[in-house]
Amino acid sequence: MTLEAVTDRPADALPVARLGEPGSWGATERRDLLVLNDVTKRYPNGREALRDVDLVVPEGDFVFLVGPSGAGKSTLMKLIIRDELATSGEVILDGENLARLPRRKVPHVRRKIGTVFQDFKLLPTKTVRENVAFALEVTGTPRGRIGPAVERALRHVGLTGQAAQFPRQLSGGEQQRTAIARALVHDPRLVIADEPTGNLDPLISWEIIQLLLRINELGVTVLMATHDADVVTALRKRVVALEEGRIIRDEIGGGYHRRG
Amino acid sequence: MTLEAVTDRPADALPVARLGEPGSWGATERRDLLVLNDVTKRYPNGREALRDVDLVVPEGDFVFLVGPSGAGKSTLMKLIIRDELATSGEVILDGENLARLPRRKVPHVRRKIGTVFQDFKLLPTKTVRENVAFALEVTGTPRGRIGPAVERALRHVGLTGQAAQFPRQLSGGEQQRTAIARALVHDPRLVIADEPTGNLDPLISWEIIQLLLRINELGVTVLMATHDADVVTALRKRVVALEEGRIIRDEIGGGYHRRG
Amino acid sequence: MIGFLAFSLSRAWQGFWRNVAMSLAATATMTLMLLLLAGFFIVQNGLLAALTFVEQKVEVEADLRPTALDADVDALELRIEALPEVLEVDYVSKEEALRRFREARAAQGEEDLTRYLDSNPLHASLQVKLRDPADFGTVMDALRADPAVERVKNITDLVGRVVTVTDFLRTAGLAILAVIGAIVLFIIINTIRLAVVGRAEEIEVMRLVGASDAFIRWPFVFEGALVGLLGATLTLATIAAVADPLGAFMYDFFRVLPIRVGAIARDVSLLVLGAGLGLGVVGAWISVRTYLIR
Amino acid sequence: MIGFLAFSLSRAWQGFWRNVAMSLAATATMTLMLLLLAGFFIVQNGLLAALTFVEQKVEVEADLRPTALDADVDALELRIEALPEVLEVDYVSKEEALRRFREARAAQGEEDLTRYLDSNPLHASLQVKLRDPADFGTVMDALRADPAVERVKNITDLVGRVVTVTDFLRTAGLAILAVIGAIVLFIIINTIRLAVVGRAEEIEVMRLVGASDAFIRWPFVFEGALVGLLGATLTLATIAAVADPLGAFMYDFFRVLPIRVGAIARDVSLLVLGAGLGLGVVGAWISVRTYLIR
Ligand SMILES: Nc1ncnc2c1ncn2[C@@H]1O[C@H](COP(=O)(O)OP(=O)(O)OP(=O)(O)O)[C@@H](O)[C@H]1O
Ligand SMILES: Nc1ncnc2c1ncn2[C@@H]1O[C@H](COP(=O)(O)OP(=O)(O)OP(=O)(O)O)[C@@H](O)[C@H]1O
Ligand SMILES: [Mg+2]
Ligand SMILES: [Mg+2]
Repeated sequence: MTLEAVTDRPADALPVARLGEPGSWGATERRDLLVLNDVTKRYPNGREALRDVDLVVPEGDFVFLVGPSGAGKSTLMKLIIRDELATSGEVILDGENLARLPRRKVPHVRRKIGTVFQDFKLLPTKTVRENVAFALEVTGTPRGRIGPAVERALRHVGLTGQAAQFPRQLSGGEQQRTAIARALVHDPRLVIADEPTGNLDPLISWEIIQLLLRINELGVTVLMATHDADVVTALRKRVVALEEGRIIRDEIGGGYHRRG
Repeated sequence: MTLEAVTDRPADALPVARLGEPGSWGATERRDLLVLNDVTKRYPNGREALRDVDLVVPEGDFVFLVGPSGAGKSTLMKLIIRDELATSGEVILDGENLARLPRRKVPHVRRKIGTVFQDFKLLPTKTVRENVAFALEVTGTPRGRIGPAVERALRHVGLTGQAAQFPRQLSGGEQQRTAIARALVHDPRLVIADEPTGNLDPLISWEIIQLLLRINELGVTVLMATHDADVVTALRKRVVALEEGRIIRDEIGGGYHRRG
Repeated sequence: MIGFLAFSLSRAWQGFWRNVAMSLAATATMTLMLLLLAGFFIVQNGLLAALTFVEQKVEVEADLRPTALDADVDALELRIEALPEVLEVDYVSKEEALRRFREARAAQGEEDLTRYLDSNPLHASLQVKLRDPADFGTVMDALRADPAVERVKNITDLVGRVVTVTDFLRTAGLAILAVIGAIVLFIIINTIRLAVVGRAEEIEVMRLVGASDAFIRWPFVFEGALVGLLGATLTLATIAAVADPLGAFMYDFFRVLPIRVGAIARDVSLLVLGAGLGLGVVGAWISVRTYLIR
Repeated sequence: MIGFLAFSLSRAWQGFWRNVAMSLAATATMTLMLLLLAGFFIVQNGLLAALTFVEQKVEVEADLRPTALDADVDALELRIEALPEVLEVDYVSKEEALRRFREARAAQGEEDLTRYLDSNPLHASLQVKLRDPADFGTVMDALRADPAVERVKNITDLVGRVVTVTDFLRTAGLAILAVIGAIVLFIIINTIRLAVVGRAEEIEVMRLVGASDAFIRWPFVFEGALVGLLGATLTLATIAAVADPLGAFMYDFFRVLPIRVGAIARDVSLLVLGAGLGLGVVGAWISVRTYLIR
């Protein structure tokens, strides 16, 4: 359990904990986890959400995706989890071209990813605990290991007290934290977070960012769309900026706003 | 049309434009638009979202509602639009005790208010234009005046190009801006905005805040829940801070964070 | 008012097409249930027609005295014909009676016993057709009282049996029609409810934005009416398409009781249209009500 | 595998109760439609029983020569009784024939013509009951060929008519049952579809989180099975509760054709359970499929 490793063990022990696992790489031997080649996405109504996007994300990267409302950030993320297919160009995740992936293999690819959706996408008839457990159940995790993992994830996002509530009985921020817990609980190789702190107060926001950073230190790749300029500017990570569907900036250690 | 007045006329002409209308008050003669007396809200599952809340909002005020996730901000707003009823205490809006309001009068009270819901609450089978028009249709506005008012509202939130799209075809920020347009289009006496900029980039966020400020200058009362510390601190308006359902701070010109 | 009506109608039309999968599912259910209802109505009408036919076969037969004068018999015939319960009176002579008896025996393939007879032992008789077989008593009494009549054939048993059977079949037919009607009602309301459940959130949002109950209800009710009308139209079209070939086939196959749709076409159309419209409106009204009350 | 089954079952149970309004609406529809189906099945079975009863009334009747010896008649009787088509052979003497004739005339309230006769003109006869009225030809030929037989009553017409009517009613009954079955199938699938449409978003979210098709499908299918089983149980309970009083009432009212549920209880139970379970499963499968394919 990565999450356990992240918080319950001393920091220096962490890299060792993941060494034997598949998909863990030393810092020197970084593979490209995600490659977008000249991707264009045109929605059925004719709107072009992405144009000629080229993007390479090596395993273990932490990438901020920024850009104004409607720039195409969420669309890019939908392409990565194959919720939508690219109109042209290739999306290659962990060596697999998503356009050519047979239908029945799609769930396997999605299980490598932990996604925080902008609109949360919680299951309305399941409680917070069940929503988080769901991400483990789909991977076929034995029952005995699901319970503890879920409790740990809920503790990290501060929702232990709300575990038995249904999504409609939660505040906006609590729903968002449930979505975050679900995205992290199954120990994914890639975390995609679409404005994961939009409904959170600055304190909890910062805790969530810290959690993502620690997970990233363990080798998990993180792609995070955000409008939080303070966080982007402070962390000095790689920043990819979109505008009207095009990548207009891709630099390491950049701020939220254009330099010019 | 307030919105028209806000942006299309010189600033000094604005107060005059509303003088003859009902519900406009001079600065010297301020009535209490909203009064909460010792309000407690306990949800059916036993959770106490608000405890002993006392709050008086005079007509024309601009109030920021801040507090951590789960503090009770959205619950407070649900009480004001009578989506929920207080467990004990009184909620008095424009002189009417909401608990004693007969069912058939509830829509009339709601039409005085423009609400931006935290989860947007757009009608999925209506386009952006229709969603915004809906708030005017319910008030019985003649067809001929609806069209121009809607276009104006959409222009203010920058959604003219998306007017014919359905909510599921919008980005998160575009959905939020549709909700904002709908809350303002019918010229309400009170605007309740629950984190109206959570999904917006800093630039558009700031424009929306400016819009709310100008509307407030015309005498419209604004109550806005937000996590945006920069905005709250910069504007030096009245700030009401909630924590675990209690008002822990209520001061004019306060910042987002506690002073202590 | 007119404006609100036009507005609601246009919203109903929009609602129908924007939830087209649900609308079509509801329309299909409506169509099938109306077909079932109309089918029963037609069968029951055929049955009633057959029963009326059987009832008209019930006749009171009075044997006349061989000594009765023709004038007396004529007077009696006129008097009986004038009774309100009587449909028609036939005079059957002795010779005619024997001929009919022989024919009947021959048709049944039985031996003709009359050939062993020297003279015609049968009587001339009056055969009285009734409007309603239950009235046979009055007519029998009137006949019995006349001196020209030797005896009136006792049909109490037969009438009793026919009336029991027809009453039973009428009652049972109505009961089955009522039960099927109730099932159709429930299923359609249920279907519309399910379609509206899918839109509960939409209704909730409308309310939160300040829409009055009427503003929300009427477009839904008109949408229900649209589903009902469409279902009724499809049902009538199906019946019209099927009626002729099916009628012909049944007539070929079974010459006694062809189901005649033509004769009751107006009733069927009214039933189907009324039921479709009524159920659509009532179903929508009830379904929306659930979400408006809270 | 067992684990997955248990998991799916518990999820189905949960799904049923967490969408209890929809589940109950679907169950109610299921129950009513199964009642309709079962009702028809029972009526059709009653009809078939009645038809069999009528068919057994078809007899071949052979008048014997007055000169035939008793021994010859006995031999003929034995020979005919041995035929595979024959159910039973009855010997009716001359005297018995006259007695029966008089009784029949009296029962019909008609005049006794035989009192004008000096001697008994009737023949002794053999009355042969058949297993299947369509086989009458063979039996007639066998009788005709015997010297003791004077003539065989011609029942070709009668048999033709009875066979036509019973065949028609059998075919029509099956056809109506099939049509009603199809309607029931469609309505139930439609209802379950509508219930699933309300959960389309839920299915979509499950897919986005990485659930495989089987993982999503089976709980839904089991939920459909649960609805079907519950509907079938309610249907059978209703039939059981209604069968006795209704049967007694119908027997009182109309002594000829009481509908006997008891005799076909097993068939009805199997039909209802099978249809309920099958339709629930198939309906759920088809409904979920729509959302899995895209
Ligand atoms: N319908 C409900 N049933 C039960 N509990 C509820 C319900 N709605 C909200 N709550 C609880 O009440 C508390 C206050 O919720 P509220 O939505 O008012 O918070 P908030 O201040 O808006 O938080 P956020 O900033 O995260 O939106 C939360 O702990 C939440 O779990
Ligand atoms: N299903 C769709 N059909 C048509 N157009 C769409 C669809 N989804 C998104 N769009 C359009 O594509 C553009 C990009 O949308 P996207 O959701 O990727 O933006 P975003 O960068 O996530 O914005 P935000 O920060 O507001 O969430 C928007 O202009 C939007 O209107
Ligand atoms: Mg987005
Ligand atoms: Mg909130």
